[in-house]
Amino acid sequence: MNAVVLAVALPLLGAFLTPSLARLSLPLGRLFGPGLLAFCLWLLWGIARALGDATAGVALGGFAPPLGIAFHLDRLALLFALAVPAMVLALWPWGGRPREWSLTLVLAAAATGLALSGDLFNLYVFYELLAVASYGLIAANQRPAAQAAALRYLLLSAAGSALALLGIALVYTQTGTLNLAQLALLAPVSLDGPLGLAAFALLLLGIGVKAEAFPVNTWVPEVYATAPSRLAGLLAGLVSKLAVLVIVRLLLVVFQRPEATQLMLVLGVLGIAWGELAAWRARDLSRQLAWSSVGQLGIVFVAFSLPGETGVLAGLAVALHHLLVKPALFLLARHWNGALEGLRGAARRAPLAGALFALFALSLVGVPPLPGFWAKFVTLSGLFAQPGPLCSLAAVVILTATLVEAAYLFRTLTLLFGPGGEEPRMAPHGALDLGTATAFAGLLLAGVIWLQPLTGDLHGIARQAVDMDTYVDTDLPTPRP
Amino acid sequence: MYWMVLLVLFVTITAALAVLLAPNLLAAVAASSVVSLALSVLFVILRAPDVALTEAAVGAGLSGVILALALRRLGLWGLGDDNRPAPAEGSGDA
Amino acid sequence: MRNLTTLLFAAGLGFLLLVLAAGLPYGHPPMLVGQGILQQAPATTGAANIVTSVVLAYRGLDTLGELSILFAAAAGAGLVLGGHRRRRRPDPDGGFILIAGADLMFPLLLVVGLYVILHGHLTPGGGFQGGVILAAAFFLPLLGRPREALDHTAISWIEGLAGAAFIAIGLWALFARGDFLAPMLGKGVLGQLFSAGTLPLLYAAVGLKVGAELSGLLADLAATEARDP
Amino acid sequence: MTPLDTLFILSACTLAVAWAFGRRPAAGGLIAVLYGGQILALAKMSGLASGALTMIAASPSFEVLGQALSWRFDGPAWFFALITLGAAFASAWFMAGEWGEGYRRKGGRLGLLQVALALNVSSMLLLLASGDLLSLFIGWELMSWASFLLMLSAGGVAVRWAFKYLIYALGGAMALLGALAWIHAQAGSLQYAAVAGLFATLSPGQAWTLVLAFAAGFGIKMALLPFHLWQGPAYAETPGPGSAFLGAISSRMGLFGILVVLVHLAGLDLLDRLLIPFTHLDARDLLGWVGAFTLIVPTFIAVRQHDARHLLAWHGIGQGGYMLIGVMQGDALGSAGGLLHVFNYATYQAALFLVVTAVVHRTGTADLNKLGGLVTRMPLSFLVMLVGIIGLAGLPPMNGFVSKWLIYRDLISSGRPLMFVATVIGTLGTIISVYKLIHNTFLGQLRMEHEDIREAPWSMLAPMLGLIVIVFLTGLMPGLVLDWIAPVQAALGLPVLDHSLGGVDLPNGGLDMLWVVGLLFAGFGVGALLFLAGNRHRYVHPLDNYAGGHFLTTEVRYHYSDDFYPGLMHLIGGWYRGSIQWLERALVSALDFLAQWSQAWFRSAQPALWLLGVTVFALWWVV
Amino acid sequence: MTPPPIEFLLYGGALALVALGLAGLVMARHLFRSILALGILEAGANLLLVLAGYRAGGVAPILTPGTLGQPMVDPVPQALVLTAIVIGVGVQALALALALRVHQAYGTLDVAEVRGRMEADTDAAAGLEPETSRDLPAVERPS
Repeated sequence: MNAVVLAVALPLLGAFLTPSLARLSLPLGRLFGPGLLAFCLWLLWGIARALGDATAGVALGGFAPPLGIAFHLDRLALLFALAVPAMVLALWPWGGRPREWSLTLVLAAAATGLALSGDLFNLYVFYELLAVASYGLIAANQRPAAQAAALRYLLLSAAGSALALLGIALVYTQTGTLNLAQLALLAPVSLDGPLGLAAFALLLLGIGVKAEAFPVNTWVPEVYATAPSRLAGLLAGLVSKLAVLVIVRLLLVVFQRPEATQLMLVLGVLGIAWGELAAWRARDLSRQLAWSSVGQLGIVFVAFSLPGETGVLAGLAVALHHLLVKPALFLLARHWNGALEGLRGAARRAPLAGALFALFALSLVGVPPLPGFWAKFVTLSGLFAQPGPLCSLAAVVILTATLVEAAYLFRTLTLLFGPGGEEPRMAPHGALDLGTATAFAGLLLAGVIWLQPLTGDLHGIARQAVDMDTYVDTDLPTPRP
Repeated sequence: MYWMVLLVLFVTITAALAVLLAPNLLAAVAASSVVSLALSVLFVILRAPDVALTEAAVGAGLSGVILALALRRLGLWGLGDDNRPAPAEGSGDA
Repeated sequence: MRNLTTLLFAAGLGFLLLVLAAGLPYGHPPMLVGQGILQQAPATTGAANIVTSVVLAYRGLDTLGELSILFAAAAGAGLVLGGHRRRRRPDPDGGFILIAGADLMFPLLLVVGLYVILHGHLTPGGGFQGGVILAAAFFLPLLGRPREALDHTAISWIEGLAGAAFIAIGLWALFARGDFLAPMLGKGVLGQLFSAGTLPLLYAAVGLKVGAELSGLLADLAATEARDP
Repeated sequence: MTPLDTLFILSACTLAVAWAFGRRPAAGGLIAVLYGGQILALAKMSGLASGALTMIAASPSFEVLGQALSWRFDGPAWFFALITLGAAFASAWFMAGEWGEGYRRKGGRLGLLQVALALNVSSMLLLLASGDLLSLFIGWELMSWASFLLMLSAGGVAVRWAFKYLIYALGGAMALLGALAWIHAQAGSLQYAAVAGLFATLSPGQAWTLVLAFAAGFGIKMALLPFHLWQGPAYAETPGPGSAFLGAISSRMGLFGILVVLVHLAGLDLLDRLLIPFTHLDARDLLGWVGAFTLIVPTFIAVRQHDARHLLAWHGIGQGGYMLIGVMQGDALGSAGGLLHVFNYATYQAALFLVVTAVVHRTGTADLNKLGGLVTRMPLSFLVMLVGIIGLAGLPPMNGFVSKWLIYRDLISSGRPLMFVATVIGTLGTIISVYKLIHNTFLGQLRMEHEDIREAPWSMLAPMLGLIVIVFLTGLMPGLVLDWIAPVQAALGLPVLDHSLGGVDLPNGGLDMLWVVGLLFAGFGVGALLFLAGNRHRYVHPLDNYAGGHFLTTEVRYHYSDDFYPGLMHLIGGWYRGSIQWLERALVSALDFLAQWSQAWFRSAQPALWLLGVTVFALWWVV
Repeated sequence: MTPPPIEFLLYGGALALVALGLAGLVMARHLFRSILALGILEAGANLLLVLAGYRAGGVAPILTPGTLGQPMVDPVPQALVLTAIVIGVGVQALALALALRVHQAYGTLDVAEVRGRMEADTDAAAGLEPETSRDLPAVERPS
C-alpha cells in the first residue's frame, strides 16, 4: 500500500531526468515518460484491486498521521488517481519538446498527489505544482497570444493561491493541525464560527481558479483558445476535475456546513449562466468549447453542493462525464479551429470526426440513452428533492442553460454537416487525435451499455466518500480529541 | 519589542505602498526588496530564523535580482516614467 | 472609477479579515501537531534544527513538491525564453571592478553556500537558502563577462541528478523501511555535523538542485534579448 | 418472445435495411414491405384493439438508478402505432419507385431520408410502448431527434426550420425533464402507479406547475398555440413523403403524451380542481381553449399561404386543436371524437401531402400561383385531393365529418356554445383554404408549361388511392375505427362510447353514416340521371371564351389565383401582426444581449477585480 | 489612549499587506507592477502563517544547549512558510519570463493593451474579423 507514493514520485523522477535523457537519446527521452505513466497506471490499478471496498491511510515517511503527511486511499481518491495517468497518456504531447514532456510528467505527478493527499498544506503544494506546470505548458508553443494568456492566467491563479494560503493560515491558527482527518474531528468545535466559513470561502475561491469557478474563470476562453488542444483537453477535462475534487474533499471532510454548500451552489449557478451565455455568441469552436466547459463545471459545482451521498453521486457522474467528453471535443476541434462560419461542410469531408463530434455533443446536452442524460437527471432530481427556492432555481437554470447549450452546439453541428461552400484548406485530422477521440467515444458508449454496474460503483464510491467515521478512523488510528 | 515591531511594520507597510505607488518601476523593485528585508527582521522577532534567512536570501536577494534583471531586459531600467523605455545602461545589477 | 471601487473593496477586505482575525488566538497557538513534533523530532530524526526535521522528514513530500515547483518554473521559463536565438549583442563586459569582485566573491559564496547547506540540520538555513547562494556564486561571473555562457548541459544534468537523488533517497527508504522518505542511517549525536541520518544528504541534493536551477534560470533571463527593435 | 418483441425486431431490421440500402431507389420496395410486415406484427396484437387483452409486455427491461425501465403495448399504444405504421407504409411505398429516383437525381439524399423515416418509426414505437415515465422521456427525446433528422434531410432552407424545431422541441423536453426530475425527487419512482399516486397528493400550486410543465412539454410537439410557429414551415420543407408522415402522425405524439400523463395519470378531475383565480375556468378549460385557439389561428394563417405544402402543414396544427378539444371534453362522445379525429386526420392528411408531392414531382413547383388546370392532366390525383379536402373540411361522406360531428355534438350537448362557435369558425377557415388549394392546383386554366404533364406514376398513385379508399370507407363505416377506440378509452379511464357500424346512436339524434352516405349518393344519383337524361351539355375548350370583348389566348392568364380572398384578408389582416413572432425575436435578442454582456465580462482586462469583489462579498456574507 | 495590543498590530500588518497586494494587483496598469503586488500579497499570507505558530515567550525551534527545556514556537508553520516563499519566487520568475516575452511581442505591458492585443491575435489566428460583427441570430423571423 505504501508503494502508492511511487505514483507521485516516479513521474517526478521522470520529469527531472527527461531533459537530460533526451539530450543523450531522443527516443529514450520520448518513451521514458509514457513508460513511467503506464507503470503508475498498472501500480494504481493493482492497489485499487487489492484495496477493494476498504480504505487505507498511508503515513509518509512512517510518521504517525497527525504529525506527518498522510495519503488517504479510498475509492474516490483512487478513481481520480487512476484517471490521471490514463488521461495524461491519452493526451500525451508526442510532438512536443523534452521540457514539455517533463512538465507534463510534473502535471501528472501533481494531479495524482491532489487526488491522494489527505493533508491541507500538501494539497496546496500539489495544487501550486499543477498550476506552475500548466503555465509553462500553455506558453510552450511560443505564440505571443498564448504567452499573454498564460501570464494573465498566472496572475489570477497566483492571487487565488495566495488567498487559499490565507485560508490555510486561518485554519491552522484556529486548529493547529493540517491533517484532514484530524480537522474533521476538530471542525465541529474549532471551525464552527464565521472563521471556518471564511477559510472555506478563501480556499474555494483560491482553488476555484483551476476549477473554473464563477468569478475566477475569465482565463478559460483565453487559455483554451491559445493553448495546444491536447493541453486544453487535459486542463478542461482532468485538471479542473481534480481541483473540484479537492474542494469537495474539503467540503465533505472539514467544512460540512449548509452555508458552505450554499456558497458553492450560488457560484455554480452563476458559472452555468455566464458560461453558457458567453458560449452562445462564441465565434470559433475552441472558445465555444471553453465557455461550454465553464458552464459544465458550474453544473459540477451545483451537483456537488447537494448534501450527502446524492451530491457526491451526482457530482461524480457529471464530472466523470465531462472528463471524458470535453478532451475529446477539444481534440476534434483542433483541426476545426477557424471561425465557425468557415466550418461549413467540414464534417462531410471528415465523416468520422463529424460523427464523433455529434455523439459527444449529444451526450453533453444530455440526450437520453447517453451517460450525460443520467448525470443531469440525477443532479436535477437531487436539486428538486431539496427544500428551498434556491435549489429549484438552480434546477431551472440548469434546464435553461441546457437549452442554450443545445442551441449553440447544434448550430455548430448543422454548420459542420451543412453543405460546404468552397473547399476549405483544413488539414485532415491526425490519426492519433482521431484514434484517441474514438477510444473516448467507445468508453462513452460502454458507459451506456454497462450503466447499471457503473451506477452501482458510483453509489459505492459516494457512500464511502461521505462516511466520515471511516475516513477519520483510517487516517487517525488513535484519534486524539 | 513592541516598538520594534511597530517600527518594522511601519517600514513594511510604507515600502509596500511604495511598491504600488512609486512612479518608476526600479524604485518599486527596490521597495519590494525592502518589504522582504523588513519582513525577515519581523520573522527574527517572531522566533523564526529559518524563515528569516529564507526571506532574506530568496525574497530580498534572489527575487530582487530576478526582478532587476527582468526590468533591465524590459528596457525599463531607469528612473524615468515607467512606461517609457529608457536606454539600457549601467551594469551594476542587484 | 475602477480604482475607487478597488480601494473600497480592498478596504472592505482588510476590514472583514481584521474582524475575523480579532477572534484568532495570539501567542498561544493550539500546537496540536507542533507539540507532538517538538517532542518526537529530536529522537526520530536526530536533527537539532526542528524546522529542518519538519521540512525534510515530517513534510518531506512538500519539499519534494516545492523542488518540483522550482523545477517546473525553471523549465517553464526555459520553454518560454528558449527556442530563440541568443542575444546578438551581448552586454559589454562589466568592467574591472565587477569582474574582479566576481572572481573574488566566487569562492567565498561557494563556501558560504555549501556551509549553509550542510549545516541545515543544525542551524538556520539549509538547501534552499544555500542553493540560492550557490546560484549567486555562479551567476556573478556571468554578470562580469556576459559573453561567456553557462554550460546548459551540465546544469541540466546536475539539476536532473540532484532531483533524482532526492527521490532516490526516498525510494531507498521505501524499499528498505517500507516508507517513502523515512529517515535512514544512524541518527548520530544531536548537534554534530554528521548526524540526523539522511537529512544532510537530502539537503545537499536540494541545495544542488536549487543552485543549478536558479543559475540556469538567471542565465536564461540574462540571455534574453531586450525588445526587438 | 412476445409479439411486441417481434414488432421491435422488425422495426430494427427496417432501420438496418434503410441504413444499408436506403440510398438505392430499388430498395424502397423492400423497405415498404418491411413496414407492411410491422403492420402484420401489429395485427397479431389485435387482441389489444378488440379489448380481449389489456397489455402485451416486451421481454427486455432494465433497471437504472433504481428505476425500472419497461416497455409494453396497450390499447392506446396499439391505436397510435397502427396510424404510425400505416403512415410510414404509405410514405415508404410512395417513395419506392419513381419518386425516389427523381429525388436522388435532383441531388436529394434518399438514404438519409429513409433512415430518418425508419428512425422516426422506431422511436415512436418505443415511445408508445413506454411503461413508465422514464422510458416515455427516452422515447420522446429519441423521437424529437429523429424528427429533426427527417426535417433537415432536404438541406437548404429546411435546415433553418429544422433547427428552430429543435430549439422548441428541446425547450419542451427540458420542461418534461424538469417535471420528471421533480416527480422523481418527490415520489422516488417514475412508475405510472407511483406518479398517479403522487398526483393525488399534490397541493394546487405544485399541481399547477406540473400540469403546465407537462402541457407545455407535450404541447410544443403538438404546436399548441404559443408554440405554434415552428411547425408549419418545418413540416412543409421536409421532403414530400417525409412531410406526409410527419404531418399525419408525428405531432400526435404530443397528444399521446397528454393522454397518458394528464388524462390518465393526473386525471381530468385533478385538472377540474385547478382553478384559475378570478375566473370561472379551470386547467381543463384552459387546455380546451388553447385547443380552440390553436384551431383558429393557424388555420387562418394557412389561408394566407402561397405554397401548397405550407398550407397543408399549417392546417395540420389547427386540426390538432380539434383533438385536444375533444379529449378535454372527457366524456365518451367527445373523447371518442378526438381520438377518431387522430385516425381520420392522419389518413387524409397523408393523402393530401402525397398528392401535393406528386404534383411537385410532375411540375416542379408547389407554388399555388404557378399551378392550375391540372385536372385534365392528372385526373386521379385530382380525385385524391378532392376526397382529401372533403375529409379535411369535415364534410360528408368522408371520415373527417364523423369525428368533427362527434365533437360538435358533444360541445353542444355539454353546454359549451362558445367553444362550438370557435370550432365552427375553424372549420370555416379550413373550407376556405382547402378550396384555395384545389382551385389553384387543379381547376382553372392550365399553364402553358404544364401542357405535357402526365398523370403521376402508379407507384405514387397506389398509396394515395389506398388512403382515400380508407378515408371513404371509414367515413361510411366509422364503427370500424370506433371499435378500436373503445379499448383506448377504457385504458385511459375514460367512459366508453356505445357505437354501431354506421356511427352512434344517441337519445336525441344519433348519426348513422350508412344512411347519410346512402342518401347522399341517392341525391347524386338523381342529379346525374337528370344531367345525363337531359343531355343538355356540350364540351367547350377553356379558351373558347372571351373577356372584355377580347378572345382569350393561352398567353393571357385569366386564372384567378393571386391574392386570394382579398375581402377576407382585408377584414382579418390586422390580426396577423405576429405578436408571438415578436416575442420569439425578443427572446433571441435578449439572449444575444445577455451573451454579449457575459462575453464582455470574460474580456475584462483585470480579472482579479472579480476575485477581490467576490471574496469581499463572500466574507461579508460569512461575517 | 492606550496603544493597541501587539497582536492587533501584527495581524493588522499581515492583513494590510494582503489587502494592499490584492488592491495593487487589481489597480496596476502595468503587468510588471502586478507581479510586484503579487509578491506583497504572498508576503502578507506568509506573515499570517508565521504568526499562527508564534508562541509568547517561546524560543526558536532549534535545539542548542541553551534552549533545552524551554517552550519553543511551533515549527510547522515555519516549514510551511519556507515552502511558500520558495514557491512564490518560482512563480514570480516564471511570470517575469512570460512578461519578458509578452513585452517582446507586443511592446507593451499595459494590462488593457495586452488584453486587446491578445484578443486580436487569437481572433486573427482563428480567421475572425477583428471587430465583433454580429452573428446572425440563430432563430430567424419566419417569412
